[in-house]
Amino acid sequence: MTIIFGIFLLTLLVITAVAVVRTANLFVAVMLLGIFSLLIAANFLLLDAADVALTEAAVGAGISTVLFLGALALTSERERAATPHRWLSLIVVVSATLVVLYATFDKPTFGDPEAPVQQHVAPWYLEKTPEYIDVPNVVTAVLASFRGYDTLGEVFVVFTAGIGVLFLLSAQHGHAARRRPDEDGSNIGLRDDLIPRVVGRLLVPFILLFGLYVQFHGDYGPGGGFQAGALVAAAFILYALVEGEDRTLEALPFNALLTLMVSGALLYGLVGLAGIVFGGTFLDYSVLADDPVAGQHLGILLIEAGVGLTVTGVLLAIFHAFAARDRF
Amino acid sequence: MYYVVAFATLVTMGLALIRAVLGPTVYDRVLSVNMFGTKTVLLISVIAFLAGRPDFLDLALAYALINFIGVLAVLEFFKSRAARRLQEQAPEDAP
Amino acid sequence: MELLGLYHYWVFAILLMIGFYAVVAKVNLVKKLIGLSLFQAAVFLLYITMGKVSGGTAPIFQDGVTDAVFSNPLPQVLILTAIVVGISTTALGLGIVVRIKEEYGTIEEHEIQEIDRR
Amino acid sequence: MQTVLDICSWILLSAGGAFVLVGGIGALRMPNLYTRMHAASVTDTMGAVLVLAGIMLQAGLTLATVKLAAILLFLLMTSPTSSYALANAAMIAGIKPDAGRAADREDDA
Repeated sequence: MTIIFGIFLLTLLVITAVAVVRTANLFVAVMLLGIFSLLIAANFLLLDAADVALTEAAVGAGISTVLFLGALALTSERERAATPHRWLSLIVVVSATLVVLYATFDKPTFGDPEAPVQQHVAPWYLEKTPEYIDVPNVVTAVLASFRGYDTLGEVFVVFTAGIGVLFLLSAQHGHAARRRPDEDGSNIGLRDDLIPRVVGRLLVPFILLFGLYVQFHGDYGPGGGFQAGALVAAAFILYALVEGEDRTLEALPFNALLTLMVSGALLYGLVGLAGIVFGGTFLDYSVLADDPVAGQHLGILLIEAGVGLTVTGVLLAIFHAFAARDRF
Repeated sequence: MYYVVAFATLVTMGLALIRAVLGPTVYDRVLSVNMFGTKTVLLISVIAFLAGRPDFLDLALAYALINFIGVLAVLEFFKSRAARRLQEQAPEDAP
Repeated sequence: MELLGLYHYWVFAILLMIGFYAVVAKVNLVKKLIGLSLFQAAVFLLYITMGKVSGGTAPIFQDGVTDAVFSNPLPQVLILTAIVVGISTTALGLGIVVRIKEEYGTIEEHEIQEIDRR
Repeated sequence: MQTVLDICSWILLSAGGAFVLVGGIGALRMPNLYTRMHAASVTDTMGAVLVLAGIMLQAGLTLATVKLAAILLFLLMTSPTSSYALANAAMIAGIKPDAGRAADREDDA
């Protein structure tokens, strides 16, 4: 029965994607992208990927809409030109689609337990996690411990992307690009709207609390540093929307965000080096405590904290960089 | 019995999507995004119990908490745009 | 049901190519980035679909349940990190677009090329 | 006892499903933006309350019920707020709450 739900949701997904590409109004495209994100999160949940669905929820529900709207406010809301060479592109794309569709016929049937992808390392992870790491959430175990190198790389990619955005958007930082709060009244957020302001302020502590829960409950249920970082960033973005940029920057100054970004990535790297110092290999947490399993727990806790700090710092720094830009 | 609700929610999601694609105003689309959000919360809660995994409710909780950031961002977007347009007109109006 | 066994992969292929179309055919740079995120989402869907096992459940051990079949955790790990990386790189792209708008006054590709030619 | 609970859940869930469906049809068929918002909010309040209450009865006194209650509380706080925000944004853009289709305009607000 759930497979029928999945098929229905996937069909809606295709309709949404077509509508996103067809509309010439970029604002509408961003709204439809929000629906796309909700649909794909529901699909992930149906495909047993609760952690991935939570990540998509944390990122897609608030942050990506806010970022795209911020970029639209700085550029333009409409596609002005009609698509040139439309038929040529369509022919190319349709023929490529046929090739990819032809390739899918070599795929194993949906949900086949004998498929090659299920035979490789995955059974080993599922079997050995209770013994080596002893956390119920295998996704967290693989993310933080078995594939710690991979996650280290991803954290540095996020970090680098954050630095890149800051380089691009703080070119005239300080005077020309930064608007003063009372100049045009456009960055006080929704401070004059009583109802959103009251409800928003009420929700911020709950989102922060939920973020912490997701961060530290990630070993036992869906969650972890990536989701928690996005949720905490969403809480501060909500605060910025209802109270204005300047007050958010008073609560969490820009330099503090830079410190968060750097310290998270650094913490991850240092935990890896601590493995070497204590006589193991890079990112081997077993040597961090007397008992290897306790060492793994400590290592996972620390690096998840590092991931959470970096993701929060980067997402908020990106948000402020867009919001502080002079608008046309 | 969960199937009844899941079915109703899915059909409503489809209807909301039709409204989002048809428009006609941008606000209709925002409305359907908003509606889609609550429907997703309900659907996830139902699926969590269908699958017998109540820990999936964390996901519904996340959506219930942060779904309306998007709508507030839309309101802020329109307000600041209206303010900017007023400012652009102001110099022309001045004598 | 046999017939629909590949439906998820077909949806992947179609979504991928919808995103591809937006990237190659549209001239608006923000629209290209939106297309890129559709493309990305299609790849996410492919990975997660491959990890699904029929009758399986999310790879989180539950107390008192010993005979559960679990879906593959590995694609989930890869995609989980990729989503956050995806939003950061999209933000980087949007940052470049904003700078282009400030320098060139437009975000339509052909107009930018025309200005460059002068 | 279990039968009584099951029957109560059935009633709540079916009624919730019916409200959700009616709200969805209303959001599609109503003539202009403000009436559509009115229909959509039925699903956010009545529909959500009934469905979540029905699930809560099945969950019993567990952590899941607490989470469901939290979800319900936050939904009841956020969805009227987002309706307000949306109506406010539409008013700023100059869409008048007239009856009939007169208020409909294509996207260019």
